[in-house]
Amino acid sequence: MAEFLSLHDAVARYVEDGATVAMEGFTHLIPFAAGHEVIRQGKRDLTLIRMTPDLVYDQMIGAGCVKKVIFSWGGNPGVGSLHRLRDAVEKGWPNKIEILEHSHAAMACAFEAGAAGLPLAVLRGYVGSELPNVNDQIKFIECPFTGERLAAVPSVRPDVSIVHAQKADRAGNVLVEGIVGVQKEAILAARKSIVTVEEIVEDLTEEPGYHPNACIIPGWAIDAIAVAEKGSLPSYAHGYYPRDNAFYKEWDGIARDREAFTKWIEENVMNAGEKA
Amino acid sequence: MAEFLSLHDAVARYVEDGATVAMEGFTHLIPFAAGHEVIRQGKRDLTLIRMTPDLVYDQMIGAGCVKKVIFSWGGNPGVGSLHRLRDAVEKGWPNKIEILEHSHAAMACAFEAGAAGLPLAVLRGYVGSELPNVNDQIKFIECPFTGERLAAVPSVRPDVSIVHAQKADRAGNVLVEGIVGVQKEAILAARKSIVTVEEIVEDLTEEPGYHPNACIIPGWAIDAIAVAEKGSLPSYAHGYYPRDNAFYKEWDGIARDREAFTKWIEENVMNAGEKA
Amino acid sequence: MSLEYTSAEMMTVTAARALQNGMACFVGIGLPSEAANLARLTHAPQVTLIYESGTLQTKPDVLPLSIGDGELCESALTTVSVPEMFRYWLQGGKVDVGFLGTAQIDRYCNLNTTLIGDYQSPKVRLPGGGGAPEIATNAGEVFITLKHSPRAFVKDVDFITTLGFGRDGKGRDNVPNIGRGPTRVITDLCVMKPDPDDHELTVVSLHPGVTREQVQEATGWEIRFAADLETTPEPSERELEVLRELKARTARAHAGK
Amino acid sequence: MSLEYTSAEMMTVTAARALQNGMACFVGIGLPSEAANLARLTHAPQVTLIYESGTLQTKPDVLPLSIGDGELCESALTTVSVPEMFRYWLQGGKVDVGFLGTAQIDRYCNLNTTLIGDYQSPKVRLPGGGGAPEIATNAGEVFITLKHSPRAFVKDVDFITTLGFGRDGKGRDNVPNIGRGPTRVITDLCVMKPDPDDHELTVVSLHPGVTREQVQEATGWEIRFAADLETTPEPSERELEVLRELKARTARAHAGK
Repeated sequence: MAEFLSLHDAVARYVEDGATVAMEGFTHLIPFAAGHEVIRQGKRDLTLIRMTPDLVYDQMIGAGCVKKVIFSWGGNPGVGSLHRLRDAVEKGWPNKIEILEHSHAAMACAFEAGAAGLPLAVLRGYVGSELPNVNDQIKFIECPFTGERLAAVPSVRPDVSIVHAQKADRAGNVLVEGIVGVQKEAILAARKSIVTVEEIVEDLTEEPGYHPNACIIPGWAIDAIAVAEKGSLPSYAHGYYPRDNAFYKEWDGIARDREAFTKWIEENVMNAGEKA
Repeated sequence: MAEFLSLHDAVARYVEDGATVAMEGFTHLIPFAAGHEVIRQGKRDLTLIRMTPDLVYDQMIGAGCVKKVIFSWGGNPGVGSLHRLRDAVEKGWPNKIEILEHSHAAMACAFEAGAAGLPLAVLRGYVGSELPNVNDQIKFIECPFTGERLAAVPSVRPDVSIVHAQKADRAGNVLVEGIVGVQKEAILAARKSIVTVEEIVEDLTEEPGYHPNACIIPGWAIDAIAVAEKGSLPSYAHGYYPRDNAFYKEWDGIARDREAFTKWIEENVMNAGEKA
Repeated sequence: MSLEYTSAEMMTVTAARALQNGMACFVGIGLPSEAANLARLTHAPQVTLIYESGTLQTKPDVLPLSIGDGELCESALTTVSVPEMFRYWLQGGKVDVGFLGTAQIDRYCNLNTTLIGDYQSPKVRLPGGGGAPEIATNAGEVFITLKHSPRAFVKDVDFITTLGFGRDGKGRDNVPNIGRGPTRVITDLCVMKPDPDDHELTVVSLHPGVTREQVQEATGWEIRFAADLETTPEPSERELEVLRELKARTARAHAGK
Repeated sequence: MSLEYTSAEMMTVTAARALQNGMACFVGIGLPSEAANLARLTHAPQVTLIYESGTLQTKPDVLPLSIGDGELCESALTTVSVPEMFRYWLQGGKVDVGFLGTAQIDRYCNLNTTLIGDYQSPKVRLPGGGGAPEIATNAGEVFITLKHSPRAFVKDVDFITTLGFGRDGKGRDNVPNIGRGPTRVITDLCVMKPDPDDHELTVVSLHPGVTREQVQEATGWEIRFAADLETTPEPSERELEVLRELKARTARAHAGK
């Protein structure tokens, strides 16, 4: 049953050094506040899973929290490279990181399979791609009915998943809307889960715009809920605030330079503290 | 791209004798009007797929349209048996039918896999059940990552799927809401699809209560749309009319008796004609 | 303390009491649904009821006739697709207890809802598996409730639709990633539990006024009784009142139209 | 008829024209997205644009910077989860054409967005596969658009992230249930198509004013030209106007805040 905690306490309780962590949100609702809290608490040796590492993992990698990243598209969307990711992969700063890369389709299916409690996902994928040559977690199976060769990947089962959402209600039920990505799958696939939200309301089913088939994750499937207003900036929250596209462009300059990056983290993360 | 047809024309064009047909709707939105049209047009040798055959298949079986049923729960919900199904299976009236039975989980996964374009569904299913002894379409595979033994069933890929929904708009996009069952999967898994609807509106996205994540099936994924007001009675349409539970009870008496059944079909289907 | 109640009411109340507040329960239609909603309306207001139609955390005001009555969706927190229900919620391990009925049950708690007789030429064709085969293996544990009769309680079921503990009581041994299986069976006569060692059903509690002989007569094999056989507590006045109101509301609602 | 336009505009307009009205197009971010939206705003108002973020049938007023900008969801018919997008819509066979960009492409249309150099110690680490590997095999056909340069057009890609026709041009032979693969490549210099027999890229049309030599200089292998080499039609005034307005709106929107 979801417990209401401060972001500090939720991260302190559930994110352990060495853990496998999925912080999801496909462009939308990226849990930046939680990522910053992980950096502030100096977590180390994390294995991070995310389809698109985005700036949030670039920051965590640069801050030295990470030993491995599992991903399927590692760029700054529409801008260019993730310079901290590249610096770690190419030059080992601040530490060498391992990478394991998939395609989006495979990772989406792996999250789906994780939520479905399965050990593997099966897809018509990686046909002719050389990714299976560099990722030993991609195997092929034969369909027992048709003989077709299909790709198989292990399901994603993180120790802890963290997502950001629009609202929770007093009973701990969480609403996600707009681009829902793999947030629900990330929560359901994980052993422990933290949801940061823009706000707490009385009862989601009494909210204006409530829809019987809206993407609502019941409180009993979540471990901790923490309020983090504007918790996904510079990403965005549908219905709350837009994506800060200008910052995504600005990040390119900050992240290119180790010193500029370190200064930015110091000023905007370490000394900023938890707002909510 | 969805074409607007009369129910008569849609069934005449897309439901061929001998076809494999899925008419879905889990308790809710069962496409009775379409089933009656199939009976009126005297279709024969159909292989019918449905998780819960319900009254709609009981009627089609009794009317002699069917040679095989693939299902996972064949009762009159909350009432008892499907007497026409039983009479056909046990006594071959009006003709002997073959059955192939699954569990709900397996059929739901098989619809999902069909929508996903896969030849098989994999699930943690049928553990210790004797259903695999009587259904040669249930096989077991070994997970290449964990060695776990998992069930595999062929995906559902009907020649034609028929579902009932609340609304379509002028562009042929269809809204399903409430208990959504496997309707979307049935449509997407089929080679051809017919959707009957309560009403046509101008633009679904302009409707009151429109939600960005509502279950909307775009018009380009549908072949034919036909208006059939009250098209799911005695089942129901969330937001339009309730389930006629009294008729479900009444059906037990009608269907027990071949003559009473024949008379009912004559009066309520053959001589009733298409209303919409 | 001499309340009047029927054996059916005794069964429902006892079944309801098996559910604890806060549990997530995957509910079968019929007796399990009646018991689960009684639990929700009495001692377990925070019980989470899930029906295979996709309705999560539903709070129906009247009992549904079918597994997918509109009432279930209208009173649910949210309604998901049926594939999602079976994949994410059941197989995904989010269900504490599956609450099932059955047509036949045997001494190892195997359930038969497929047919009586032989598969190719059945004496009676039953509805089939529905959700039960995977509810019984993917839920954390399973409660079963049904009326006691020698037709229902047979030594060996004609067909194992749904695994209890298999033909030899060992059907769950060494199977990874499945639940504990049946932990209690509630009838109109008694409460039974599988023996912790060999998994054979054992009567642990007789309902008030019921004798061992009555249970034995209604059971198709030589039934075991626990050494510390108890008497099931009687229904309370409030439980009976809530149950009767629920059933009256339900009858009115379904007769309507 | 002597309109002023840049080679980038020529590329986008030509890429846009490849899309036919009524097609369902899975759109990559950047150049493909620009071309697909230009098509929608000009000759193909009924084109269905799908982005991997789950937005189905979207009609953005400004170009998204990312694949999941709010604009895409707000103007979509509906937005589904990312697993559903890849499973039901792409793998399920509902996409007529996948529209991709790339960092490297070779003579058999294989795409590399993974890295330059060796996998273990890359010279340049690129973003990776994203949606492309399965878009290229599960869409009915694939259009590719990118700027022409010898760095981009190499004889053999350093890494096949995404299948064109494989290292030998035969990578799709006898593979069941996949799409036709790349059918055209649109650059700022020309339009290329794979040879129907051996699948090697062949220039079928030069943009106005572009010479064979320019194309050859910008290509890292000896490029073939079709016998019936054509000249690509120029952009129309309306296409240029719509494109420029779209880009101006986009620049204003993204500079904001």
